[in-house]
Amino acid sequence: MTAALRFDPIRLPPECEQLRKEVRAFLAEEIAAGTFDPHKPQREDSDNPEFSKRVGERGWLGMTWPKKYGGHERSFLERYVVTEEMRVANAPVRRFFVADRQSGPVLLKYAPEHIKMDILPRICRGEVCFSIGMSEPNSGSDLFAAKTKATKTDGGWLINGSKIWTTSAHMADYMIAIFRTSPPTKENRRHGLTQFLVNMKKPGITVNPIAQITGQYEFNEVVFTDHFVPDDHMLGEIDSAWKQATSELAYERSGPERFLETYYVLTELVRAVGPKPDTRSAEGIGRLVAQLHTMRRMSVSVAGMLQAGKEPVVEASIVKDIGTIWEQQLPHRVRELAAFVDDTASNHATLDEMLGFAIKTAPKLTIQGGTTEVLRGIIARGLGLR
Amino acid sequence: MTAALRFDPIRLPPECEQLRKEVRAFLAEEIAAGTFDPHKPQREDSDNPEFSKRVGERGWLGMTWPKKYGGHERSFLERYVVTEEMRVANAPVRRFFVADRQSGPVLLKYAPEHIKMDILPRICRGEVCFSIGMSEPNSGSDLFAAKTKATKTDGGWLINGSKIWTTSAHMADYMIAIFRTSPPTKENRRHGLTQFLVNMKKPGITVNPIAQITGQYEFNEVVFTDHFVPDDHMLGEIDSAWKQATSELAYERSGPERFLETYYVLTELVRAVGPKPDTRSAEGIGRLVAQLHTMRRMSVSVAGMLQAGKEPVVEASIVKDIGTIWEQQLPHRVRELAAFVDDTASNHATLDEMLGFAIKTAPKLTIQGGTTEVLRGIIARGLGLR
Amino acid sequence: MTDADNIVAETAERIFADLADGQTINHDKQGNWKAPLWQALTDAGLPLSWVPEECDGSGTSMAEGFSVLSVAGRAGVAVPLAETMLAGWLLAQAQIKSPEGMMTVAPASPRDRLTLNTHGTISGRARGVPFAKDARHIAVVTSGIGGASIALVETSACRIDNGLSLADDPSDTVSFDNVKPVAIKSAPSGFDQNSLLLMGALVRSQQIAGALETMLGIGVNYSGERVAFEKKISKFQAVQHNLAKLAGETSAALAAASSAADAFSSGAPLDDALFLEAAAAKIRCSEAAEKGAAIAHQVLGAIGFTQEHILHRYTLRALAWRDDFGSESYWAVELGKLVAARGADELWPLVASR
Amino acid sequence: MTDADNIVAETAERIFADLADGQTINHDKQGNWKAPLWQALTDAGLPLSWVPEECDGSGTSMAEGFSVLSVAGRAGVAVPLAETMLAGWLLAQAQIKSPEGMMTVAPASPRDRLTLNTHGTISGRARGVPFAKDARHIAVVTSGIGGASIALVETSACRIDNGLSLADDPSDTVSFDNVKPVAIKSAPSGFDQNSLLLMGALVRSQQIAGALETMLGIGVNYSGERVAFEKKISKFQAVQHNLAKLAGETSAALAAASSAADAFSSGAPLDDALFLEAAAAKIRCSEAAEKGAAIAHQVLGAIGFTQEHILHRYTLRALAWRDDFGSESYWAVELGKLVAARGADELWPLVASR
Repeated sequence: MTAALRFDPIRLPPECEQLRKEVRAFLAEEIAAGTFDPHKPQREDSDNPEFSKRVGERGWLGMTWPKKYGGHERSFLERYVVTEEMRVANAPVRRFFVADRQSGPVLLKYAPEHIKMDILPRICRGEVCFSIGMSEPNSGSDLFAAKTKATKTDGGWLINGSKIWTTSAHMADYMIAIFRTSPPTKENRRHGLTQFLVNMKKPGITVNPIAQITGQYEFNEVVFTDHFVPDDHMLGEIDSAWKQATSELAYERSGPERFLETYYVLTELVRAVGPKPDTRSAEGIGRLVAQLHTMRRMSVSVAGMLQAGKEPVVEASIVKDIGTIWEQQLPHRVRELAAFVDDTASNHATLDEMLGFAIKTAPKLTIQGGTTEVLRGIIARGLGLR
Repeated sequence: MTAALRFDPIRLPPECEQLRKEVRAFLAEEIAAGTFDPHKPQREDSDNPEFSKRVGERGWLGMTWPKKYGGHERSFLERYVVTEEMRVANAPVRRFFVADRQSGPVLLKYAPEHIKMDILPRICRGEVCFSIGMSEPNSGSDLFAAKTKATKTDGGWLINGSKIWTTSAHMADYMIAIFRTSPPTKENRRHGLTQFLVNMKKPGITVNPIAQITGQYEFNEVVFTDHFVPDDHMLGEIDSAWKQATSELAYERSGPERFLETYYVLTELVRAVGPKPDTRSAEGIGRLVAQLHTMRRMSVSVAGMLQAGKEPVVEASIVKDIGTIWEQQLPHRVRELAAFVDDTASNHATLDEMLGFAIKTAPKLTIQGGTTEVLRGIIARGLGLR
Repeated sequence: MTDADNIVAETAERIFADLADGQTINHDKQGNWKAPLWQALTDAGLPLSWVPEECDGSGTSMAEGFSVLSVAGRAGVAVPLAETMLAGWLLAQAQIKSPEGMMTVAPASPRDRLTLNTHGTISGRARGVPFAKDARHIAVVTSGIGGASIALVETSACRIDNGLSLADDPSDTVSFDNVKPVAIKSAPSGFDQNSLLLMGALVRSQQIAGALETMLGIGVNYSGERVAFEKKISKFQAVQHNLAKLAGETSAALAAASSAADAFSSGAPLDDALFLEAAAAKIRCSEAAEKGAAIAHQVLGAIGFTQEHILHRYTLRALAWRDDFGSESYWAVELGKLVAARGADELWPLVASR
Repeated sequence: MTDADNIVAETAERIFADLADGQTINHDKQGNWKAPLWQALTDAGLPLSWVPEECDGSGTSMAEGFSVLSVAGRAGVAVPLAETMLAGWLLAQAQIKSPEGMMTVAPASPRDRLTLNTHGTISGRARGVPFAKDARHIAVVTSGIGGASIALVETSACRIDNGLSLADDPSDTVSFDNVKPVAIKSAPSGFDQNSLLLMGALVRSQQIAGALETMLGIGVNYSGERVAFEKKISKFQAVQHNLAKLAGETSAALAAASSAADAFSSGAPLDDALFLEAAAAKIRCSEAAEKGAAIAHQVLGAIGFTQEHILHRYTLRALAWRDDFGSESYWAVELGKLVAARGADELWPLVASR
């Protein structure tokens, strides 16, 4: 009768606590040195190559990867701790985050050995920035409608077309993208797309930044004009990108970044209400903290199951669905709870500024990396409904 | 660019205020006489034939109908006032409500003159109770899947099959029902159903009450076995029940009963928190009252537009969609707001009891008379999406 | 009064269509569209809609003025039309003549209070004053021992600390340090800062409802053009339900705002029932703004998150307007207190009073 | 610890499947199923799971006990298994032996308090005590000048005013008027009424999560069978989204409840982090109960609103359980106060402490 959803009560092992202390100490030093301001989440998109290298030096990039590629063979749960501490501190992770979370694992799985030996150690040293080329002007949620073409040529492929909404493309060294190598077939509309590694520094690529309503420039349009990709940069099987949606996706969906994006407003709310809140504020904060705690338990649970070799695809999608909706509504809930905050509260201006930014950020949270609609479709499929 | 939604700011005309006073005085007398207890909404389903007749005597049934049928040729807005005052007082309207709201108007439009002359005046006198036979065990939201058959016979039709969820069938004198007279066609799956007037006191009908989770018995299964319906009891055109969805439906969807079903818990909450509520209770009550006021303005607006001869079908569906979701959530919001109510509040026990009943009632509110899903489909069609 | 019967609203609509087309002004980063638009609005007498002719205004009816605001909300433009109208209305309460040019009002928040000093100057601080930076004059309500006064002040006499609303419109802190007003009169009996806030709340409700109408239009149009998974996204039930909910929020905002505007236009006294109308409008329109903007962005996806697309002109303004002249939380507490003080058995009579 | 590894949970599951099948007991209006079920549960030692062998119990681990509660929640049956387990656990805190038969605990609400009188009797009133009517004994925590005590009381020594929960389960007011306990001991240091409430909250969280699992199962199955508009309703995107949301709420409840149960089972001291686990579980599970029950009913439509269908056995119980041992509002206020008192910069360390 019951559907089989599992959220094992995973605890972070003791080694994580030592690591957490180290990360906190490191971030405190960086803040003290002026590398970034934890109270300015709006600057989180700024590029910071030196910070990136220092994170690499600490051994906090490619943490779970084999040592031969520069990795550290540590657990997913240890990586989890680093990710959440960076996120909560509003550290400038933009430069290395995608490479560490998504691109590296894809290369590990599909790239030829010499490319792995070349690029992975550089990711681990925090030297390279990746972007992901999925959406196109006429294919957003529906990735398999992509039209940007890879045409076979001598020793490689010529790319023509454009990608859009590619985060960090303006500062990226590489992109992992899907391009059309064959038309879809009648039986399988997802057929015909192939995954490639693109060197963004080679000719034939124009990056046009797109301004967001937050005033930031995270997104880009990337136009390819006869851009050449060598044969050995094809990742995985030809025409079969659709098969390569793997359990990494589960990890990508359920990380702490899926519910902590606007967390900073909650901290500031607690500061603003002070040590003796009225019933209204106390209840509001209590509920938000209970919801946050629950999501973190869900997210840690998925990380632990992944570490144990399971593939909690539905559970991961649920974490993202609930988490992104929560972080999207959080600024509005905090705005309400702060409505009667004494304006002599020391952080009043900070809270106002943060709220403004968080409210503007909110709409994208349930769109990026798979919309609510797509996630619910995946969950429904997992429940056996479709 | 903008979709054309209209909610004209209709005001109730002065004659309504006099009427309202009369209705309130009448209800106060009935309460004083012990006819019903306004604090016992759970008894609202009890049958009360004498009350029904007294309402008829006052001229508050068939208010908008022609005088020749016993009606009073008053406005929709006057009827609105009577309906809302009865609802708010938790008066036992069950016996006459369906006849007055839905069945009478259908008869007015489709019944032959001699039937109108026979039945309508009796509705106006509060003497007859109607039920509506739409849903069947395998057709709920999808009315046009109905299978209960009307087979032509000498001078009339023989009915075989069953209807379900028919409110008040156990006490009804008549039912207006749709039966299958022809199979659906390929072009039009809604074809083949015909509307009939059924005399519930004639042979061939078994009514089986269905217990609800509230402990009440509003619903029934009605089984027809060779039940005979005379030819002149056919309402409207044969096979064309689907065309007969008219603007009455708009009125049915947007009345005050679509958001006031659980209103009593709000009144008791206000009583329980007393004259000097804390910020939490004040904000909660203020929002709920603002939402209630807004829905009433929407609902009055639709009634006024109907009175003016317009057909605000989408607007009416919106009132029901928003209204039923609101009245469904209201008991839960009130339960929260009452969480810290001083248990010496005089009405503590009453509030608790009412909340229990309202919470149990809540699930049906977005199901009966067209589910949320059906309503949103209608709204989407009105927006041009389908 | 509906827009169709209303020649003033039609005029406004034509001016906005001609001079403030959403696409055009969204691309004009210099704001070159603002001056011609303001000139045309002024030529049509719209900024002083609510100023009687004897106070040098257009003497338009309250109702017509509200429908201009609804049009302005639909257009989502960054000029202080609503603020100047409100200022003119405020000055007219004390028969003070309105000057030419852009105006705004203060205080704009229930947290602030301006004081009339014994020697006739004004002191205090008003935060979140919309368009103070652009206004030549500020119409203010002061509190003092002798009751409330209404005054006209030159912006240049005040200190302005520039701020920005969520929609990047000016939302400034105005400091009054013994400022000598251009004109000052006692407010009429019963009129005080709260009266201004209530009227401001109502003005913002109209604008929010208008912005929601545009969001709905944008959402519906987009869903009929955008294709995903080989069909128009308007054919997905999830999108249909989202837009139906947006239509519901838009309807609630429209009904609440137009009912309150109608009640205020009727000249009824400011009793509990009229307070309910205005407070409920601000509360419900603000709630609709939050839900509606979220849905509109969800339907449009990434494109709606860009500066390039016009959607943000309406969503961010609707969200920003929630904060002006008392947030929905503020008015909800006030309304809740009023309801509680009247008592349980007086709630229904209040709701059913119209 | 997961159910699959857990022989105790398996035993419970088998007993419920054999003797408390939802359909069967839903049709048995006399409640004839209750006695055999209770006998079987007792024979398997489940009601005294949390009582060590030296106190005449089964000496099952905390973790196994929690998984029995999860199974009981999934079965949604009206026998005081959870209450007897909780009573046994409470008595064991003071090394009081558990008697045979059904038990319950008091107080069950943070509003009530029982006092230990100087001459060793107990006075006070406890409302909403689950199954008091059916219990032979009540395990109580008293407050007094000398600190908290734990006592065993015969139900017959108290006045019981019968009440019913939302699910029509007994929820009684128990009045203690100088009641002489069967046994009484001082509570261990640091243990008081709040400790009982917190454990009670955790027990209810487990049951709610279990009930949600069953609701989800019922909803998924029904949607795969019911046809409307010529297709299974599971093929409608609106139904899919509703069930996906129900799966989300179920997951949140499961994760919160099992995390808290695990934390309590580890024998960690009752510090802020453990308080967070239990309070968050009750808060989040109660929120999930409200949202989840509403969705399950929406998916099932009219049939789910009948006594005939089993759905209400799970939805109404999950909703009723919100009220026991402190509502979600109560725990939210307590948690909010704790978080505020620790201060903003101590929030993240609290959340990230495990």
